[in-house]
Amino acid sequence: MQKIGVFVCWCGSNIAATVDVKAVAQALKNEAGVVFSTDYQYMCSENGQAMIRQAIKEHQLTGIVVCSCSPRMHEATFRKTAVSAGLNPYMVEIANIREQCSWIHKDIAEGTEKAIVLARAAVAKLHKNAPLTAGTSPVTKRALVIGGGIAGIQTALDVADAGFEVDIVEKSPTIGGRMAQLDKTFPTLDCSACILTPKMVEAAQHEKINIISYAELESLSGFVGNFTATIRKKARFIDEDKCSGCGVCTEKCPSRKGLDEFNMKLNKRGAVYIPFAQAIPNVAVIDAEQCLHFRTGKCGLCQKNCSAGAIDFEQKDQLIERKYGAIVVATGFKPIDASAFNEYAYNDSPDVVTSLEFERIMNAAGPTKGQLIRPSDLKHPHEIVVIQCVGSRCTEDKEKGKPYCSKICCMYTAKHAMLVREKYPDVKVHVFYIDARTPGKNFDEFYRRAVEQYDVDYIKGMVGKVAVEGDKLHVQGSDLLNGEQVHINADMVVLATAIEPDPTARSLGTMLTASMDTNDFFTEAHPKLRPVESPPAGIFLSGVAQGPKDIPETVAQAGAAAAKVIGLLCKNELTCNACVAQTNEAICNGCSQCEKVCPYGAITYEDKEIRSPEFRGIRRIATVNEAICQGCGACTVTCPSGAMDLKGFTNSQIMSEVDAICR
Amino acid sequence: MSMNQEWTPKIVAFCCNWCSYAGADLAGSGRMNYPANVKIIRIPCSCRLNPMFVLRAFQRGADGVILCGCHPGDCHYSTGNYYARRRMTVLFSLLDYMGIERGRTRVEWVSAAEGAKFAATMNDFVKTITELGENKKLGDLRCKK
Amino acid sequence: MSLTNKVTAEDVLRISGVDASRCMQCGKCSGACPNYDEMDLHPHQFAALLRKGEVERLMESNALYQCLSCFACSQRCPRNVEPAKIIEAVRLTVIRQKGRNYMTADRLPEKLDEDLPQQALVSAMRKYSK
Amino acid sequence: MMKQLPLDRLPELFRKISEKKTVIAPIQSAGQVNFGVWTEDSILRLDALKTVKSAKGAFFPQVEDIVRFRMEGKKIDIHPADVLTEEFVIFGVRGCDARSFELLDRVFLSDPVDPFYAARRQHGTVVTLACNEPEETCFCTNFGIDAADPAGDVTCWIAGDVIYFRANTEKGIAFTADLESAENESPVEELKKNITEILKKLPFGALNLTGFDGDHLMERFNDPRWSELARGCLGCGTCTFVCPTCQCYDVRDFDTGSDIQRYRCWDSCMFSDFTLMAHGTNRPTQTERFRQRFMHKLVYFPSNNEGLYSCVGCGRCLEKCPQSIHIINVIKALGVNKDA
Amino acid sequence: MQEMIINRLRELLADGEYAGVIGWAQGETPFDRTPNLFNAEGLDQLRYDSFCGSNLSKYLVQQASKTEKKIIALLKPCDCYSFNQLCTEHRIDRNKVYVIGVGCKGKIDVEKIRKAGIKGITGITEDGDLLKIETMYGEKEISRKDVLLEKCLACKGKEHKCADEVLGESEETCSGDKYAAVRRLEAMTAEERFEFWRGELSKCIRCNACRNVCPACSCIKCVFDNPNSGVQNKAAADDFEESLFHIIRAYHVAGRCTDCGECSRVCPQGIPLHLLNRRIIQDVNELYGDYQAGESIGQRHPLTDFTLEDEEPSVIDTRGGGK
Repeated sequence: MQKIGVFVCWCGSNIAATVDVKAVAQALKNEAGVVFSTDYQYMCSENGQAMIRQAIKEHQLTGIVVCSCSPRMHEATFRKTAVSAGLNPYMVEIANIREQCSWIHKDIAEGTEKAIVLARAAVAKLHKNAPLTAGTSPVTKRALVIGGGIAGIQTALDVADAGFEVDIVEKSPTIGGRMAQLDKTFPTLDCSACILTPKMVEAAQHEKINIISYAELESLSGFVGNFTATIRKKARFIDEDKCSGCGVCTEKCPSRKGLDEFNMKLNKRGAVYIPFAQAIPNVAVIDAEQCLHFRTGKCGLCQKNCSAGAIDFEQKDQLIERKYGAIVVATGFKPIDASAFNEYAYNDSPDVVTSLEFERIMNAAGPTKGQLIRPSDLKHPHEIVVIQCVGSRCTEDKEKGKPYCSKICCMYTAKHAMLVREKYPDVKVHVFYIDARTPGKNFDEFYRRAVEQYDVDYIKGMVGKVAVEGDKLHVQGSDLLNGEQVHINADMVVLATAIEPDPTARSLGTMLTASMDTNDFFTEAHPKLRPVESPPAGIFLSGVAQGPKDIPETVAQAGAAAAKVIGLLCKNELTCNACVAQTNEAICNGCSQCEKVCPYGAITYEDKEIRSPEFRGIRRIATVNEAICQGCGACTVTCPSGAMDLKGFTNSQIMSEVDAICR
Repeated sequence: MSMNQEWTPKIVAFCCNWCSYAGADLAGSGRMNYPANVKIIRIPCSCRLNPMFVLRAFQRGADGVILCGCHPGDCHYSTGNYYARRRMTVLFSLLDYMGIERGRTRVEWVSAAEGAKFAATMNDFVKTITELGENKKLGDLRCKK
Repeated sequence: MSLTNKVTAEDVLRISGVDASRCMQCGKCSGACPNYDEMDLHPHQFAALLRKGEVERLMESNALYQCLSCFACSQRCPRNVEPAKIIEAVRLTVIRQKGRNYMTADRLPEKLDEDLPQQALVSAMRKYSK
Repeated sequence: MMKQLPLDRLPELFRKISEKKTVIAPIQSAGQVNFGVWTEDSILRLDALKTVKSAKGAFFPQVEDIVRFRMEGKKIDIHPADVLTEEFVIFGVRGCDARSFELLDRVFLSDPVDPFYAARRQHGTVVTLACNEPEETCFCTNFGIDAADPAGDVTCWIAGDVIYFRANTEKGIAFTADLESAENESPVEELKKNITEILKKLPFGALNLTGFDGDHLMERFNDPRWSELARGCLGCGTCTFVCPTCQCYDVRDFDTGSDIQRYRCWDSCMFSDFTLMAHGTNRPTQTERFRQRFMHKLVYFPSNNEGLYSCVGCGRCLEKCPQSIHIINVIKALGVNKDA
Repeated sequence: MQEMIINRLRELLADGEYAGVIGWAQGETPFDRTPNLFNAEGLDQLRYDSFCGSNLSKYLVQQASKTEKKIIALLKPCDCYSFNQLCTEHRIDRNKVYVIGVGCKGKIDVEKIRKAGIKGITGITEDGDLLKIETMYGEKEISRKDVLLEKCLACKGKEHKCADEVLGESEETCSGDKYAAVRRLEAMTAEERFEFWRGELSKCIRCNACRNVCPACSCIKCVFDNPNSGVQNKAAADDFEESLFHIIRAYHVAGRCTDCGECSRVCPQGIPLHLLNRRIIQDVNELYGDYQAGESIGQRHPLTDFTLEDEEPSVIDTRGGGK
């Protein structure tokens, strides 16, 4: 039996004006278990708290009910008070007689009666309370960043600079990501490589950063502070420690059939290759599908020519298991497959290219060495049409498109138009657009510059059809402002294709139990207030994996994610939520229903020995990981036997409240 | 309560801690009136509402039970209210099938910013229940003495 | 719908089964239209005017009879608005009104042409009259 | 000296009795026939041989309030529940159920007397009805019950369109006082003879109960076949709740919010929480619970009650057991052959 | 058929690989069929005929966990759903059971024969669709299809969804719309529905047969037996408790109930309990897409799932049916 003290706060006149606080205190004296009941002007004041502390000691109270403002306001305060008087903080219940009583009712009799009922409900609940202790779990002071693009690099650098170890897992042979493929960046037109490569080098040289390239996350277990990741480092058939990146092998390789991924497959590369000059790690990789050694068992030219002896045809995939405290998802994006848009003749003509392909064509390090020439006949084009919103802003039932705005296309299109006009004033550039969306610092100015200074022909409307006519591309579109259909015989057509999350995102999301939206972007824990966190604790989001964004936004978010990671890793241990789910092992059926509704993957099953009147023997039992459980209670309702209960909000506590209220 | 007093409905409102309980607080801060016979029980999430609690309330003499939670998509625990939505739909439908008046149970999504909606919802719910009259079908006679 | 009542946008939406509110006026339909120059109103305008409720203007449009029903506009529409269906629905509402047959039998002789398959005239009669 | 009444005037009789007393009779509701309070709207089903629940509920209801505790401030007031004071008639009881009252009397009326049961017995008049068409599940004949001439305060026979009454006790005489005398008792004699003939044909009418007695208690108890017999048992309470002689009950408290109501309700030895104690249960498996039920009916009860079995052969368990496991299985499996 | 099954079982049991067979034993009356575990010697007591209506899947929860060896189970097509559902819930280890799907052409409900006014039944023989019934009062006849179990009228088809082997032919015995009764109730006014269910549920004697036979009610300890649950009870002391038991029971099996119909079959008071479960099944199918519990092992049932576009609970206010 509890010995309960009731403390009724006046809150000045906030409560006392519409609730007869003395009557409430008096009425509660008659409740079973209540051994002390009083009222005071400001319970939250130092004096009020002292009164509570004294009563706890004097009457040896086992729990207290404070009738005051909302628990959202002062529950923490009164819990601290209770702790300082030797009580467990969870032996405190608040009856909200201000926000949910005195402030909304005018009649004193009515307010008083309701306050008494609310206080009784709190007493009834308190009778069923039990002292709770929040568990703790240690924190592994290392972060895992998945994805080595600008988002991943930036997060890694920020975390590493704070003194924590970071592993970057990058699925391709080099870090750098999409930004490495870009020529210039809007709206400043500074060279992408010039600003990215120093960061790549910094990451590579940072003593706290370990880059695991050509690797993917294989599996993940554990929870915040205590993740165990298994990383599959794919065989690159090159000993990374020995390879000096001299490139001799790439020159000697007789195979020339591989498509150069870095150049958007616009040109061919050898079976052994280094993706690009500034690749990090600057180590070659062998494409086993193309390699003659693997295909025929012969060749081996690279091996013969490698002075470092780095070629290792016997290399196998390697599984690395490491522990991490935090995980950052920075898996980025890819442009959507434009081949679905045959009305734009993407499949029919090599001169219809996507913007990222165009980016490589314009890039000095690209397949054309920066020469603007048509892929089909290598001739200089004179008229270029850019089509915006290809695959963006489509209805969701359109298989080929995405319902969202890809956000970056308006700006990179303006950039492309401007770069072309700057370098080749003879080339006419038409841009078909639906809306020019340029909300960003110096963005609209940039776009206007393209129109005003560079005389880019912006046509409000969309292209309905591109037809190959001889060596020309006949572009038919609408000009909505002039109310006419326009026909342009272009030399090249550039499709500003939508971007989508990297295809690996979905399986990764499943592995991390991180929620995703229907477009496979990772969902943030709260869209406004926790934009760089995923709902499961310890998983953070960086870059386009969370939603379309440009480079400065990506870097900003990467930094924010890093700040959250640092905040986590600088703790030695984590205090868990005390109000967590708990299995009554004697009656758990092990039916697995609770596991299915847990949003955090906090429930697992173990075979345990059970000795209860109903059952003796080994049985499958649900186990809650208190470090992961956030205490939502979804599992408790799914459990038909009531074996799963939620500490602090148990079935019996809530039913006692119901009973008291309905009494 | 004495027997000759005029009947007023008893309403139990289960509110999730993060949105609706805060919404109710906001209604309070904004001094928005709603009847005193609405009593709120704080639960961590709408998905914590066990159908047993709803029935318990009716047994003990409640005339209406309302569940308020975060709007779909805004759940503090990401998915709780989606489960609550299905569970309550099935429960309410079953109660309806058993002949219990449809209006006695309700689910409303009230965000922490929607104090006015909270008050309006409660006013409307009390009105509905008042029109429906006393809960005679699901009560336990032993609790009415 | 009675024969004389004013045709409303709702009627057209109902007949066509199209949700014109989804249209974002990108103009891709009109960009795709092979008979654009012959039409006084263009596919995207059908969606736009319908949203404004200006059905009368659509009903008076000669585009109803210039539309080839090739469905290029519908096929290309990124938002599944299907302008072709709107055009067809407006055409139907016109035909259903008294005396608004676009083609009557007495105009047939002037259309006769050696190169024109008679089948086309029969189809046109079916399509442009009750 | 018999009394008689045309069958179609029975409602009239009931109407008249119910002015002063409650009439309980086999009544059909929602497709099933059970004993219930007769009202003008009731569908009387005297043709139904077996009500689902037995007639014992009239004296030993499934749920019965015993006492109420009320908190006044921090004091407790105790209010024992009232015992029955009104008279009632239970009509249409069959011979088997009528015998069950005698068995229940041995439990509830022996010291300490159960006041609630005693009051009901005191105020209740039992009107029995002969079974014109016994069924294959009946085996009352094994227990010395004559379905053709059942016991009770009054015995009735329905022969053709007439119902005949014979008062057996003071209560019975009072009940039949206002009825007209029977002109001719031969239809009843005819009917009894007829019934007796039918009873001879009962498939389980002549069971061998040798060996079910206190002398063979340990042999019966330790018989290895119990687990085999109980294997299909679901552990539900159907057999116990339809049984006219099962008399176990549990006492429970209900917190109404304003007071505590202590009531008793039927319990079933088939339930896993039957006689559950602080340390757990002494019959952990269904086999033990199953054995308890039949040992009680066929061995413990007769050994304490002059050989009287706690079974009246009504056959309800035969009809209602979801998995067709019943007392006949037990009697045949463990009975005479073992000792023979 | 019975011969064929027994012969096959003799083969299977010969080498001691299996701990035994869960099947139906001959009881005391000609139509009593009691679930039991058989070894090779006991096989002559095994029966498989038109009276084997009971669903044996739940017995496997206990029996299959008792021995190290595999156990053989005889399952009718409808029983397979329950078996799969129990496997999904890890209550049965699929690897420990060898399932013989036994053919089924509908099972007979003796209670229905009695309800048809036939008394003193001492024997039943089948002659095509005709049942010849010997009674203490002479011979009677009744059409077989008129006395099929309620569950057979909602037959889910003749396919065994989990059998390792199948013996014998099956026939689908479904008679039209299985939701017809649910719809009839829906069409009533709320008041009529309330009266209907009060009438039915007031008969409940709380024998727990429905719960104990239910393959979905496989809890180690039911909330209604658990003193800490707040709803423990042994009898309904008030109308409310009668309703509560059945609402909660229906709710607890929601999404998991395979509509096997055992609850109604075993109810001594003939309460159509399947109509509660079937209503939930109908709701779930209409609102969340077609779902059949126990169709396969490992399914995620609709109440442990959701979509972003699910209907609001207020959908029940706006859809059809009597108010």
